Amino acid sequence: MIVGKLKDIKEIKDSLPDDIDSLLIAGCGSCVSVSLAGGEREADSLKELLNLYYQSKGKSVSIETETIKRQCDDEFLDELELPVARNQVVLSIACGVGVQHLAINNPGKIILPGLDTTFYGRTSDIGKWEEMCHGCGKCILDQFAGVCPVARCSKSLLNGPCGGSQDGICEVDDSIDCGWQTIYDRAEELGQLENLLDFESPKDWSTYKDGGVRSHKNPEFFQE
Amino acid sequence: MAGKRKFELAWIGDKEETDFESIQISAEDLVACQGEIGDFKLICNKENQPEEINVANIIINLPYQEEPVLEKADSLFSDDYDINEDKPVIILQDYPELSAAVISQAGLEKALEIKDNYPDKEVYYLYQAMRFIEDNDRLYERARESEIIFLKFDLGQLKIIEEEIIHYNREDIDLKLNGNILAAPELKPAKETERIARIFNLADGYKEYLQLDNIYLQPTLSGKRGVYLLKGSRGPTALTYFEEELDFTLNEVSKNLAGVTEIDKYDREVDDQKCILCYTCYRVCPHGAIQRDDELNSMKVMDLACQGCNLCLSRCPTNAIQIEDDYLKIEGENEQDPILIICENSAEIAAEKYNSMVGKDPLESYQKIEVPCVSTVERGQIFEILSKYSSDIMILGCVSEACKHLTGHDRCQQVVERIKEDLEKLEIEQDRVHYERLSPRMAADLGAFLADWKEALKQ
Amino acid sequence: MTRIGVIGGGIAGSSVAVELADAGIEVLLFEKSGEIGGQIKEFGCKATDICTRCNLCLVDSVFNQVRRDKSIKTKNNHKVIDAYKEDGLFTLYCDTDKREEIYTNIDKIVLATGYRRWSELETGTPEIFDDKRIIWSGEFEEMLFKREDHLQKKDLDLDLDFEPESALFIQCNGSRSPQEKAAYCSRVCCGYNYRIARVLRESFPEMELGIFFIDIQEAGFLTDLSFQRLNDEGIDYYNCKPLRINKAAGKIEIAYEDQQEGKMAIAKTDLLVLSEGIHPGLENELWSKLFNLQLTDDGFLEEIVPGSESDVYLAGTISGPGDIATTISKSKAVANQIIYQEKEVVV
Amino acid sequence: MADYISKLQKLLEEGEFVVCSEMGPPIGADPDFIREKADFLRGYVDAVNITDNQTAIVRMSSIAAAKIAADEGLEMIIQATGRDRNRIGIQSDLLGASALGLRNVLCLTGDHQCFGMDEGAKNVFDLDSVSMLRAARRMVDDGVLLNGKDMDVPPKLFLGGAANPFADPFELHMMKVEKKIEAGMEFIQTQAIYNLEKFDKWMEEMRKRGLHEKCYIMAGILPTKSVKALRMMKKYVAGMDVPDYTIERMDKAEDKKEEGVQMAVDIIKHVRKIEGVRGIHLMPVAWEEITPRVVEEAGLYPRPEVSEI
Repeated sequence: MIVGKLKDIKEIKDSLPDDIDSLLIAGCGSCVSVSLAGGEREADSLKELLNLYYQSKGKSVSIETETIKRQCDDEFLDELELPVARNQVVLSIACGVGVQHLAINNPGKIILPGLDTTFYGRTSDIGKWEEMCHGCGKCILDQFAGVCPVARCSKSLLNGPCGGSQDGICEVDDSIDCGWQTIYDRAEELGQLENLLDFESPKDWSTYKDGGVRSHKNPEFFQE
Repeated sequence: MAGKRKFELAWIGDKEETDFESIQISAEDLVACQGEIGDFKLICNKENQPEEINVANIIINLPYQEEPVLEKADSLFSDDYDINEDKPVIILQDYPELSAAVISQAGLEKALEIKDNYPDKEVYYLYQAMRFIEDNDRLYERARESEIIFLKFDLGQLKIIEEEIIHYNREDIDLKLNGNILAAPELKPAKETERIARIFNLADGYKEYLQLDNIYLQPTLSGKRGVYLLKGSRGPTALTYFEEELDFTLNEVSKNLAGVTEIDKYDREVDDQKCILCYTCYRVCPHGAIQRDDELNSMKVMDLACQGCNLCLSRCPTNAIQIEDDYLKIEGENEQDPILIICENSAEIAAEKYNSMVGKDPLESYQKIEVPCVSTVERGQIFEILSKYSSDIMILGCVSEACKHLTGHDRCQQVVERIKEDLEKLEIEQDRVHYERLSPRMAADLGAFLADWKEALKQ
Repeated sequence: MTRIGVIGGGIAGSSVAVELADAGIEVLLFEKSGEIGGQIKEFGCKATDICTRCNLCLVDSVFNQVRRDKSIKTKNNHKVIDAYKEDGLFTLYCDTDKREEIYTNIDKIVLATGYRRWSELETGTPEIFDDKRIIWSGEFEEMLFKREDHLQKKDLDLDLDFEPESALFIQCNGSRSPQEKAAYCSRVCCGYNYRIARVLRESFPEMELGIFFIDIQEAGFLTDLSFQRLNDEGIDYYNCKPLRINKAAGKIEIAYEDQQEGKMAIAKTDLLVLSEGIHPGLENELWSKLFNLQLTDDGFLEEIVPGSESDVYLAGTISGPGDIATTISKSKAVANQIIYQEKEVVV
Repeated sequence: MADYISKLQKLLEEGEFVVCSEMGPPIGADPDFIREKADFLRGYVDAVNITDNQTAIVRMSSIAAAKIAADEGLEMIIQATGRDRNRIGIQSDLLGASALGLRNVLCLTGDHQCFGMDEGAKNVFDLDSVSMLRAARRMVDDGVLLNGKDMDVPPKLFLGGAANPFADPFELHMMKVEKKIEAGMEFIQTQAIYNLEKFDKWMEEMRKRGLHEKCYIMAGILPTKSVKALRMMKKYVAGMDVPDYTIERMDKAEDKKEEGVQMAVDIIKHVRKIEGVRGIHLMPVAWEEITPRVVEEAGLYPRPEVSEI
């Protein structure tokens, strides 16, 4: 899922226009709710905090919240139509996709981001998420015992670990597990260590962001 | 599923003799646990034969892993040990670290057994500290009378040479003992511990065991109603009072079988339209009271398992969990009074005690929010109070390891820290939010503290 | 309707009463003093910056519940002096302030009259307690109970009229000592004195602290009190029993055998804290006669026939030393036994 | 006369126990800085590595610095890492190096930028060390670029790589060495050695797999002059193994600098006896002036003359 992190409150406050009189905080009920950053609860807290802030500045700003199921699909946006219309500024706490989709559907409206979209990850513990995938456009998990060297090695090395990994920990930070140690452990368990001797050619990154802005179609559904 | 069976009690791991209709399930076979006290569903997979077993109570009774401390020595627990005619017998405990109390018992019994069978044999007993449980006192006296040689050693006074020779060295005594060593093994948690913790949704316990370091979970409670921990699943000292703990546990089981009632009177409903199955409630619930409702495709709060802390509803990202009780209501007559958010398991009890001692309610002339657990304090709630009221807020939580809902104090502290951080970033006065921890015993403290605080606020 | 008579309003009796009342059983709780709470009433919380698991947190909610619960009839100032059983029902005679009172139709009896603190005993050397530098750990408990500085993060206000720079604890007073007729281990002293030492360590980082043990014991639930741990926390330990206490003019001197060096040594301290052992209660003999119970060599009580047959149950330290948590859990177990039987009868 | 690519290769093939050293280029554009360093190394070593923005700190480019030193008469080994350049940049640089007469290249993955002062830099890691070696091998042997395009004049390069005998898991790192050799690595310069037992074990495994015959192994030697440096390396340098007894030895010594020299000499004497070790690689960090002394004390001076190839 897409993992997000609420922006620093100072950053949010600074991004809001000085002459603001009404604000809609738009939450998103999918990925970023699961990553506890952009759901109804966070929208409400943010509202209370900004209320407190404007009150302390002696300003009168009306703030309302509305959380919809998904901000990245047209059909759900209907519920936001009126709230968006009656507020001067919209602060979306969806992922970057949601914020832009909302903007596409609301030309002429200031749509601001309230959270930082961090990565595609999994919940590894209560309130903790780990990056698992870069969305490179060409999955190679089959060759690496199901562990992605692109996302889980800090250097995205394809041919084995660098010399800096020690005790299974990455040289970049103690809190990062060495992706290659993980690959090795799983490969050993699966009896696939041999595979790791295969030479990996430099990866074709054209399916990644390096190939330009990406889109794809499913011909079963999409008609030109 | 191959079949369904129903039992009063399930033993995960070892089984003890009881009058209950019980079933023993090996930890390896267990795959999942659903349901709640009185009606657990254990999904087992024995030799690829899936089976659902219904049980009312569960005792997790994993054996310890015994790790020998010396390669060549026999275990103190073993009945199969060498007696060499020429050599003395050496009983060794507390090496390299202090052994559990139960080891003293095993050691003394073994020493006496050898002395009874071989009266002329020299028996040495090396130890750092004799531990007393059951009738160890008597055994120890008897052992002294039967001329077993007790040698107490301190850190660093003992060296093991060549696995069979022990060098006991004090300033006044220098002994090299060559004999058959019976050594106390080190006790470690069972291998399956981690998997079992996941299956029962139990948090990481003390020293990799399952038992959490929390006084409310004594002696064998797991935090989840109807699930009990014994021996190697519980902790390093679990053998000390094993009989008593077993007794306690079986009596709990009896009581449960006689009828289980809800601990908390309120129902918590999950709105299946709002629930996104993010499992946050499941993960935060300290009592394993949340499960997935497959029919509704949403989470649900199990009423018998729930212990009423409200952590689930305070952490739900979509506000999908609702309770009929307005548990965040502010009670008080004067809107100018400072606001207390008080934990009903610490400050409130202390206040009641203070009242019974001094005859004065230390909480009067405050506005109060009584909470089952301060972990339910939310950022939004505090910001709202700060903007609606002009008075200060004091949150009174419990002390570490003495939280009835296991981690409330830490969670609350984190929330308060984040609140202060946010306020600081927005240059809003942060001194209006206070957080203190106290135990229900600190009645005198609470009275004095609140009086001082009020004085300070006036100024 | 079943009536259970619980004798003793300390933590054991109160725990039993609360459990029974929760299950809808009527309880008569006889307390000989004017107030429930027993000896535990004025023990103090020993949390430092963290909880040291003294277990006192568990106690007050029980007493509060006894005060609140309508199905527990608390009889303060009721000293039970006689009892008999007829047609399966007990009758109790109580001595109250004013007169003798009689309670009849009691189905079962739970005895929970606890223990006696050794400090209350006559000792061979009473003069040492005239010295203000020597105190019982029970006095320390009271100091902790009364403290008003904890929440304000101030140093512990020791209720002494001098400021000690060092403190020594001596374990196994009145336990494991044939002279005091207590050959057994009281099992709680290692734990509470270690906790008190930690409180002192936190409040007075510079204070010299030491503990004399004969044998260090487990300090209760999950905690593993060990020499290593004492070392780490800067608490000296002496793995031996002191031989002599000498009240010198400046510091108190304690002679002991230094095992490491194999010779006599002297430890000096400003404050000496003596542990209090758990001794059998004075009423035990009476109970053994009235209810046909076994008096052990040490003076504690044991059942001769199980409670389910005799209708007499034992809860708490009446049957031997135990810490707070053990006392509560054992008392709950006793209550549960009764509850289960009651429900079975109904079924 | 055999056709040799570089003087280093010739020495190794002739069975000489070679001595390499390392030089960090300046943070600045001063060519004399390099010339001065070249001066005191001349005659004491057979070849000198020029690091490529080591520990992700910006310095003069490895190829440019190497060219300056080569003009002073030194045999140079350029280093190329995959951190800062993609496949296009690296191949282009290798062609340039060869054209400038710089014929030895050490192919490395490169330190992560978090170790330097440009943590916010975008890293590349398009080619890792293995794929860089493979690409270079094909350029040299087949005259073909990665994209399959033929070259009129292919580069001439003697290809090396690094290995860390102390990294774990042992087997996985051994597999990687094997992969590098397979990809085209001809010589190895190892991570600095302090733990001789582990190095012996690694060499034993190399011999068991016959890898010592497939490439020249140069043992990494890092002379130090303080306990602090040893402790720092133990604690902070990823992949370093400094045993406690080494630190203890330095700690006890009165003259730390002298002890540092002696420790290096002892390690050199030890590795020289190991079958399959074909030379040493000296990397005295911030103590480059000690190189001549260590070489002398280890009995490796004078160095053999190499005729033009």
